Amino acid sequence: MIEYLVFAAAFGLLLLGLHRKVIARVQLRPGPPVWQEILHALKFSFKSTWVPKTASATLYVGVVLIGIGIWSAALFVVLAGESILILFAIYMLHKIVEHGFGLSSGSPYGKFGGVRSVISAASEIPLFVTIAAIYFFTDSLLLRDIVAYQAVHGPLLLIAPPAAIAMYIVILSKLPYGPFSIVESKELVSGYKTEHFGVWRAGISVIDGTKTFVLLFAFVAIFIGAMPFWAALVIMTIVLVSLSFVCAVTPMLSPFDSVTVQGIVTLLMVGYAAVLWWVMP
Amino acid sequence: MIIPEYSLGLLVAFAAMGVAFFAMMRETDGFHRLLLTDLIEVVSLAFIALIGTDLAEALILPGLVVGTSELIALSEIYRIKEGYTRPPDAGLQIEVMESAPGILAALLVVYGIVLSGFSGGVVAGLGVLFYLLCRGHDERFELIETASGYSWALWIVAFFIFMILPQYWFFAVMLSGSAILVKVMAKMSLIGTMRGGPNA
Amino acid sequence: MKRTTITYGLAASALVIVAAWAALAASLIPLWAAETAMVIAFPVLVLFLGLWWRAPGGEEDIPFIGY
Amino acid sequence: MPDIGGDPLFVLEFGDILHYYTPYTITLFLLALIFTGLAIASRPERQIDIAFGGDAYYAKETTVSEMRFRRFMAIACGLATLGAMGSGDLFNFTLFVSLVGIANIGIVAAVKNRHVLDAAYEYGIVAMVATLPLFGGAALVVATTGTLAIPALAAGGFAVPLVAKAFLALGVIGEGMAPFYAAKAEMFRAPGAPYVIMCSLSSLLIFLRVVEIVITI
Repeated sequence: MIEYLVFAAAFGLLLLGLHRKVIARVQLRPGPPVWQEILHALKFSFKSTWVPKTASATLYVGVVLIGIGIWSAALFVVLAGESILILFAIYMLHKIVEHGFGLSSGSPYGKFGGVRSVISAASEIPLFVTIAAIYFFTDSLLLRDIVAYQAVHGPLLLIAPPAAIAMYIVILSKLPYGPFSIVESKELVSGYKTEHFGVWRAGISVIDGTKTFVLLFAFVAIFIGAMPFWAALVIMTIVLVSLSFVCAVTPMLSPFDSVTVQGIVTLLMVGYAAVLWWVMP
Repeated sequence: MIIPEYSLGLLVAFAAMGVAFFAMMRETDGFHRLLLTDLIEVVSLAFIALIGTDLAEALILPGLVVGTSELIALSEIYRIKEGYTRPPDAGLQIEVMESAPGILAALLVVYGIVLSGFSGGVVAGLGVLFYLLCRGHDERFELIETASGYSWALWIVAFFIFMILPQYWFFAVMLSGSAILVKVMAKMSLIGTMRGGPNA
Repeated sequence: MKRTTITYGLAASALVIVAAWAALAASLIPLWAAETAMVIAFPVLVLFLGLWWRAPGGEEDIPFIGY
Repeated sequence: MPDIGGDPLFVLEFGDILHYYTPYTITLFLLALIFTGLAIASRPERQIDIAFGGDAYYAKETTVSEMRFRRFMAIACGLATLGAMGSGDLFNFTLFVSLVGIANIGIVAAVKNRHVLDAAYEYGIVAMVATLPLFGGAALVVATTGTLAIPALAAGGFAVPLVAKAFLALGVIGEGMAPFYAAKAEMFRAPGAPYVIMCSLSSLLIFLRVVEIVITI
């Protein structure tokens, strides 16, 4: 139980470190060591910590707890093979947590980061179309049923590739340094994270680590199916490296372009779901 | 379940919806848009009414309440945003409105109490409304709302008596009848006090 | 927060986690109960652990408003 | 029983009107509960704003009466959201959703700032117009199938017209427009993070719930 949580957070942070390393190497820089993000989390956890004078203290601290809590819950949901609707609900609620991070401090940078996280709601809509597309094939949204379906019919990656691409883009939009990571772009200092320092920032690191692990693990489970745990870790790493390549070679889009691109993806996915609805018995 | 006329009515409702949305799209003035939303509300009630059963009746009431409260909230926002704070002038100068209110209101209230229950509340409320409308009164929302709230609680208590102590049904009937009388009366009389006075 | 409060909070959350883990291992409680306990206690543990070994706190200040 | 959000854990029946919770809706319910608690417990933050054309900055204050009203509205919004998460009756769900819409208007409209009020007004009109597809969708469902109970509809045997589903989804999107108005940033120019968050949380939750309902029925 607790070992899963600690492992997920640590492995997720390791993946994020690898992400930075790959981006750096693609861009011909040496890059930080792979375990840099874990070191970051530890470093932040023993820095001196307080709550800013203007902040809404309860909310300021509460969102950190909620953030860690929801992703721990998401990890258990994925491990237990429960409904993927829950997982995606948590994914969308992460937006509210980001929003809370941004607004609770009173800092203008945090506020704009939070507002941007809300307007990037466009990135969540492909998710629902993905769910609908999966539902057309499997007739169930329980993860264990989806895995069982794939054991019979082969991986969904080959059966419904557009859905896989849509979820790939969804994961991409949550990774740092990517084309869609407008919530923490540099003109906003650190976006919604700006005013959460010290221990609170260490909490954010745990959130990010667990989130990365859960999303990639869910991607593997939903689109490739059951496999030994080590194999899942290997495939997750491969998926992450491919995402890092995308992040390394694309510029960060402006907020409106980001929303437009995600909107176009949504439209394509709606078209795909409509075709499925037409074709499927 | 589907009555033959249903599809015809549905067609009309959809047409009305089209007209309403088209009007909403064309209109740019804030105030007129507010008025048009009421048109849309009515169409949504028509959709429910088309069901044409007792259920429809039960469903329309909450729909109507929600629509009305949204309308009131929005008009309040509009009033504040446009800065309309001046209380309206004294109403119509009609002789009857000076002399009659007392006796008419008393008659209506007494008759309403005799009727009791929901319809009695409406009649008595009409009397109070008429009185307040003619004689004028400060907005005392909180006072009236408190009375209405307590009577609502009594109404609920009466329901619990029905369920738990059915042998006292007569007491419960009287209690709920008078409580709903007071509640409906209070709610209706609110309309009579709405003239932008100090809202305490 | 006072040092003792933090110590108590840390101890309490660690205790909850250990208890849930042990009770699950002994199959005294169902899986979902243990998971719920973890989900509640783990975030508290993370924050209190940080607060417990952090450097001394500073004065509260107004947020960063620009370079 | 719909099994899309997991097996139902708890069913509360009042005749044919019922409340039920699946793992999915209970997750949403708990989150709404937590954030409602936060809205009750936390005080509004003081937003820092930079005075235009200089180095000066100031912190916006929220007056006590404004805070009280907005907190009340945020709690009302939270309660309506809680109701919408657990309701197993389509019409109750639509009522809770429109209640969320009203409460959202209230949360932002208490800020006496021209820009914020303008945004709140526009949002209010959208929310009001959205009650048409919302109630219309529920009415179409009951007219074609004769029941409003979601589990009964999910059990199958009814042909719920596609237009009714589309109406329901459209209505909820309209009521939950608040986050999209964030693009204008006027609504978020209002300080008071715990309450503003209730706005976007409730919109998101009703949206998540209607997706489940539309797939299920």
